Amino acid sequence: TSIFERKQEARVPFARVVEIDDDTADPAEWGKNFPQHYDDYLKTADMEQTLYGGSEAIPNMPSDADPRNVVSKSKLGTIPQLKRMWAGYAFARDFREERGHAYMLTDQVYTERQKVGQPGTCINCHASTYVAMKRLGNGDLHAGFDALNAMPYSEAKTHLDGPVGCIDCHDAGTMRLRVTRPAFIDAIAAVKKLEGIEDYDVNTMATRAEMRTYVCGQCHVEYYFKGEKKTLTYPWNKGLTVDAAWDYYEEAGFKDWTHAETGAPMLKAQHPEFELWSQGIHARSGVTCADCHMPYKRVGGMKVSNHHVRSPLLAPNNACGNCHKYDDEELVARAESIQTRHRHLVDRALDALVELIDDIAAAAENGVAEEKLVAARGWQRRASFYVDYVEAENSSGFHAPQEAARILGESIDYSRRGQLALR
Amino acid sequence: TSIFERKQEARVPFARVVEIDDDTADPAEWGKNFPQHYDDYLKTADMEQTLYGGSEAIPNMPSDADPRNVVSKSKLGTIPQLKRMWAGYAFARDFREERGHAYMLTDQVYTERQKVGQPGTCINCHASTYVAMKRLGNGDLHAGFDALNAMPYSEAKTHLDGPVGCIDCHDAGTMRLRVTRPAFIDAIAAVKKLEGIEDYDVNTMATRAEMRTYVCGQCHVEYYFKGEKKTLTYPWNKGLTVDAAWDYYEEAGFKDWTHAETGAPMLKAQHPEFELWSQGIHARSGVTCADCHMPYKRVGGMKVSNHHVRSPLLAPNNACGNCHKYDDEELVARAESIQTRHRHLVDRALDALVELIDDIAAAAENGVAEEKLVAARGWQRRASFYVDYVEAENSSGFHAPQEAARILGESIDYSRRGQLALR
Amino acid sequence: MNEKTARIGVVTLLIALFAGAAGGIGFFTLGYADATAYLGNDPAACANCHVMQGHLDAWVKSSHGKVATCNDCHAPPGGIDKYYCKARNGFFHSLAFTTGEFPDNLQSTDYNHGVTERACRHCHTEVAHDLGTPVSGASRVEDLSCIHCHATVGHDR
Ligand code: HEC
Ligand code: HEC
Ligand code: HEC
Ligand code: HEC
Ligand code: HEC
Ligand code: HEC
Ligand code: HEC
Ligand code: HEC
Ligand code: HEC
Ligand code: HEC
Ligand code: HEC
Ligand code: HEC
Ligand code: HEC
Ligand code: HEC
Ligand SMILES: [Ca+2]
Ligand SMILES: [Ca+2]
Repeated sequence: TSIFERKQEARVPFARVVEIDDDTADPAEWGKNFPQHYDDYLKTADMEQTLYGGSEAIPNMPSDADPRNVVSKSKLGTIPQLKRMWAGYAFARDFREERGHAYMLTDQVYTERQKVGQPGTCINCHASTYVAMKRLGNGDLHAGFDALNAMPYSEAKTHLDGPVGCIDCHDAGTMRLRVTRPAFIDAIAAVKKLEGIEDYDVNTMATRAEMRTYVCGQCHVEYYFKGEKKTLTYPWNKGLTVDAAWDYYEEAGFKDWTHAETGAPMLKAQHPEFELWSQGIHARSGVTCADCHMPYKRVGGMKVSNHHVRSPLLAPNNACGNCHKYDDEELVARAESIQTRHRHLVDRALDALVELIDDIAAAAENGVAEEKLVAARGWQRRASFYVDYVEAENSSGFHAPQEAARILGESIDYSRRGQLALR
Repeated sequence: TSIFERKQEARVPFARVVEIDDDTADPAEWGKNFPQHYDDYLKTADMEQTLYGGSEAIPNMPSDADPRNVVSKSKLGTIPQLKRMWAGYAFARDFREERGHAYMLTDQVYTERQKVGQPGTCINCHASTYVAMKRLGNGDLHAGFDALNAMPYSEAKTHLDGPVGCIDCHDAGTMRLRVTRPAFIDAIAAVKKLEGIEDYDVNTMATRAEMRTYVCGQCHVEYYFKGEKKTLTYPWNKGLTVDAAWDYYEEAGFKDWTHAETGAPMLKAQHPEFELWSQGIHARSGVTCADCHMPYKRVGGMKVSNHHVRSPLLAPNNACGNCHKYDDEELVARAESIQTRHRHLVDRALDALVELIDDIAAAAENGVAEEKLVAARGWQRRASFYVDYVEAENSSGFHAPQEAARILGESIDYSRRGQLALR
Repeated sequence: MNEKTARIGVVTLLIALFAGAAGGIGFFTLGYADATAYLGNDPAACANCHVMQGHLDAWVKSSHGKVATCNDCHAPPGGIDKYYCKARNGFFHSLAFTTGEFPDNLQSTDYNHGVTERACRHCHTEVAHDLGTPVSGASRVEDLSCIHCHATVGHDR
């Protein structure tokens, strides 16, 4: 194709055929202006697995309770220790490999975990909530956020109708990236405060490069529901490390549930991709989520950010190739060698945790002194949070290999010391 | 120097002023042909420390027993757990931070560890042994090697008079790199065999790039003295990982000493720089020891490999700057952040090991059943070998951060399980 | 330290030199160091300074070896900017070369980083246009660094 043609193509995608504004939630509308991006965005419904990631399509017999005909593999089956780790918590009922954005709302609606009656807070990261929050808050985003959190999930979902959409990451007028999640806006300000930056407003003060990570950090983070109002909160005011999160929860005296076998006051960790990434060499080198998960791809003479958000190992050349001049096979092999070493250590940490659980249960049976049991439960709470933190993190250690291994080493130590506390 | 001169230098690399051949051991002779390289080589006598490496000059009152007026810092003081880990072994008497090549022979001669009466084998890696071995073997290197190993150290040292010299790494005729250590020649062949390469002869089959690592691998490796003939041997015939070394020693039923406090049959690990490096991303990327420890430097118009072998963090721009375009401060910070995370985990592993030692000693006192003691000692042997392996490795985890952390995580698990075995 | 401000000073002085005033170290250096090479566009001229040989060798093999010369990426396309840049680099690099005061592994200065970033956009307008998010009356217009992802296009490092 000649340079001339290319220049033509280049201009086409940005021709505005319809007007979109700050209240246009439907991605299909945006898609009329950006057909290429919309097509790729829809592809997040594809299911393709990698050695440790991606997702595998498992047929599901549709029922009234769960009309999905395809789900992803259950991790409770592939990692047996998880049921024991979460005994007494909804996660022990149903926990699956995560899949593309297209499924975020349905997977949340139909997970067995809903049986326990969840708050509206859940939906913050599973739907296109921006316009709905504005409506509920009569124009005030934070007010709408509070309203959504206060509702029961069953009610909240009636206000929403689709997965994360263009408007959740983009400004309709300029197409610039912007953050729309109040929980992130507040939490990142707390982090910047630690760096000495007061009154940080992410949407006006972040660089474009930072935004390429922050839009993802809106959801791919560890979180909890704070207080009566069930406010979605990210435990970052002491920092982004696992230790900072632990200190935060200890200070808050928070617990997610009580362990069914041991009575320990437990914490559940969820997908801290943003936090673990922040501890790695890629973050230090300014490499963003979008660099790897939404790499540019060529469409004729035009370059577009691939909105088929997925595992970079399914397109290593685009995701890694510019910075690392190796062929696909080698790029994937490098990631997998890190992940395989990681998985083995996770397995070791989970085994140690399960042995601690067995010991505490047995000790309670045999009437071991209460203070010993209390001490052991304390170790269980910490060991469990640490191993869960990297197990729930979805890169299998890739985002920060040494840090993830360090966390697992500590988890192993805590589990074993719990067992020793019962002597 | 004016630019005119510089342009000249560029064209005059080296002029042979004296003839050197395969029997010229004295580096000073070689130095006449390569004054620049010789000058740098002599600089290995300098002592400069980095956050975790390099070496610090400590004044020493010269005595007949030890005439050195400067030594490097004792690690027994800075890492208190070491004395307990090595109880009953010579290392518990004297173990110092290593320093430049210039000191290799004197430091070996005057270490307290000599008090126990060492074999000639020791000297393989602490002197320029090539010509001496040929002489002792009447031209047969392996025969000379056996002869040297069979002597007591006191006798062996009379055959040698200086630290590693040019001839130990270079072919006098071509200046090409070559390996002169029989122990490495045999061991690397065993490694290649695992990769399916039969009868591997390192000096004719290795690439130039590989040689830039192999010349160092002659000495910077884990080793033991095999059988009656005290043959210097590297435990590689199952692979280069810590697990492969462990399996090797288990199969050989080898032990370095019996632990004074617990009676456990122990293994000592020593400087496995080559092995740990082989597990890291730099090795996978073909980055050699010489790239970082002997980086090219500009001398006038000429580029020479800096023979002042030392910590790369003392010359980051030369050592790293060719591949990583950051300023010195950032380069050092990257290495130190890896090392600091590593040191914390080493500390945790050593504490666990010391607690195991305490428990076994106490249990023996209180007449705990023998089979329990045997089991606990088995765990001590393994936990100790694993943590010692990365502690004795001198890059503080840098050569392979994730692998080093993995090894420490396992060591912690073994120590704690040893304690539990005594219940 | 304020090495930068110091440089600005020298640069103005240098412009004067170029403007005609001859003699002194300035002249000597420029003469023997072939800093005048900066005036031409012949890549070999850059490599005239052996410290740059590696870049030349890598450039020949690079995806741009046949489509862009050193100056296409390391000097503005034209006008006074171009001559300011060449004067500036020519002077500092010659000076550094003569005194030997420079790191073995060169690192581009912020100034030259900017020059190169603009060079990419000059030839790849259509791509750059896709990459600059289509802004309409945005308060802050910002571009991504081409070099962040394409550091090796000119010469693998
Ligand atoms: C340097 C490249 C890189 C960067 C930067 C990066 N990731 Fe990843 N990410 C990966 C790789 C590689 C995997 C492993 C994929 C696999 O196992 O198939 C992964 C896995 C994931 C997964 C699980 C994907 C799956 O297929 O199951 C999620 C979710 C994720 N990353 C989110 C993020 C977020 C959010 C950020 C930014 C905070 C981020 N990543 C930054 C490379 C990267
Ligand atoms: C509004 C919340 C939200 C935002 C914003 C978000 N994600 Fe996700 N992401 C999710 C949820 C929820 C899932 C899991 C969906 C499921 O399993 O049904 C997911 C899944 C993923 C996966 C896994 C895909 C797979 O095949 O396993 C990747 C990779 C990922 N996200 C990356 C990103 C990146 C990169 C960004 C930013 C560019 C981002 N996400 C922004 C909520 C979000
Ligand atoms: C802070 C953002 C956030 C909140 C709040 C949140 N999720 Fe998610 N959820 C995610 C992300 C990101 C993923 C994909 C990564 C993963 O699965 O670990 C995900 C994945 C899932 C999945 C698919 C994988 C699995 O676990 O089976 C389900 C189901 C789910 N969430 C249910 C819920 C429920 C129920 C709640 C409320 C109790 C909730 N989510 C609250 C961000 C969130
Ligand atoms: C989870 C976040 C997310 C969602 C949802 C999202 N985008 Fe994007 N989009 C990005 C990121 C990240 C970039 C890169 C922006 C940058 O580099 O400044 C981007 C860039 C773009 C660009 C600029 C050109 C390019 O390719 O880089 C367009 C146009 C665009 N998106 C359209 C859309 C449309 C249309 C939708 C909905 C169908 C959508 N986006 C949904 C994150 C998202
Ligand atoms: C925009 C640039 C960029 C992208 C994209 C990128 N990397 Fe990197 N990567 C780096 C940098 C910078 C480093 C740090 C070392 C260095 O300076 O080269 C690094 C380090 C690494 C390392 C060694 C560090 C470690 O954690 O062990 C691996 C392995 C790696 N990258 C693999 C990948 C893979 C796989 C992908 C794609 C999924 C990827 N990278 C994408 C720039 C990038
Ligand atoms: C990618 C660069 C790199 C490579 C390749 C490398 N090293 Fe290192 N090495 C380092 C760094 C950085 C340190 C830490 C130095 C410090 O702490 O001051 C180090 C430390 C050491 C030390 C301790 C130095 C001291 O100052 O105490 C030794 C010995 C060593 N390396 C030997 C080797 C050997 C042998 C090889 C090859 C098998 C090798 N290194 C490969 C970077 C490297
Ligand atoms: C003949 C054996 C031998 C060979 C070959 C050898 N070394 Fe060493 N190296 C030693 C010994 C012994 C010491 C410790 C000397 C002392 O502490 O007195 C040492 C010390 C070092 C140190 C530590 C310096 C410091 O300041 O702490 C570095 C770095 C090092 N060697 C790197 C290398 C590299 C790189 C190579 C290959 C180019 C190499 N060595 C080849 C035996 C050897
Ligand atoms: C396979 C090669 C090899 C053999 C055999 C060897 N060394 Fe070393 N030695 C080294 C290297 C490499 C270093 C530097 C790295 C370090 O100190 O960990 C070193 C360092 C030392 C040091 C200085 C640091 C310290 O430990 O205080 C002493 C003393 C020493 N060796 C004594 C001995 C003695 C005694 C023997 C025999 C029992 C011996 N060496 C056998 C390779 C060897
Ligand atoms: C511990 C190993 C070792 C010792 C001892 C050693 N060299 Fe080298 N030397 C090297 C390595 C590695 C190279 C790089 C060779 C290559 O790249 O092929 C090298 C390269 C050279 C070169 C080639 C030009 C250059 O600078 O790359 C010369 C000349 C040289 N050495 C001279 C000497 C002299 C003279 C001595 C003794 C004073 C000496 N070497 C001692 C390891 C050593
Ligand atoms: C000859 C090239 C080369 C040299 C010299 C080199 N590196 Fe690297 N480094 C690499 C490559 C290649 C990677 C793997 C990631 C990639 O492909 O960029 C890497 C990865 C890294 C990483 C990330 C991986 C990890 O282990 O966390 C760090 C940090 C790093 N290098 C620091 C250094 C430092 C410090 C030095 C100097 C002491 C150095 N490097 C010398 C090429 C080099
Ligand atoms: C007179 C010898 C000489 C010539 C001719 C020369 N350079 Fe350089 N160049 C140097 C020196 C010396 C440095 C290091 C300067 C420093 O680091 O302070 C350098 C540094 C650079 C840098 C990085 C430092 C910076 O200022 O950003 C770039 C880019 C560069 N040169 C490009 C070129 C190009 C393009 C040409 C040809 C048009 C060229 N050079 C011709 C000697 C020269
Ligand atoms: C003098 C004009 C010119 C300059 C300056 C220039 N390029 Fe190019 N570039 C080209 C041409 C012509 C091609 C050939 C590809 C085509 O368009 O058909 C090309 C190809 C490329 C390619 C595709 C081939 C590859 O290497 O992957 C990339 C990427 C690229 N350029 C990036 C850059 C970047 C980044 C810069 C600035 C650092 C830059 N270019 C500066 C003219 C230029
Ligand atoms: C976040 C990473 C990233 C940044 C920033 C980036 N690129 Fe690229 N670029 C890519 C990737 C990935 C490709 C490969 C796309 C493909 O081959 O499908 C690419 C391809 C290209 C191509 C070849 C396209 C073609 O049609 O052949 C050119 C030219 C190019 N980039 C120029 C630039 C310029 C100029 C800039 C700065 C304005 C830039 N890039 C910024 C990642 C990036
Ligand atoms: C297609 C674009 C392109 C061409 C052509 C090109 N360079 Fe570069 N050059 C770059 C980029 C990009 C950098 C990195 C700049 C930065 O990091 O700010 C660079 C950096 C440099 C540097 C600084 C040191 C370094 O390696 O980062 C020198 C010196 C240099 N170039 C010299 C040359 C010479 C000499 C030529 C011609 C033989 C040349 N360049 C041709 C794009 C180019
Ligand atoms: Ca997945
Ligand atoms: Ca040292």
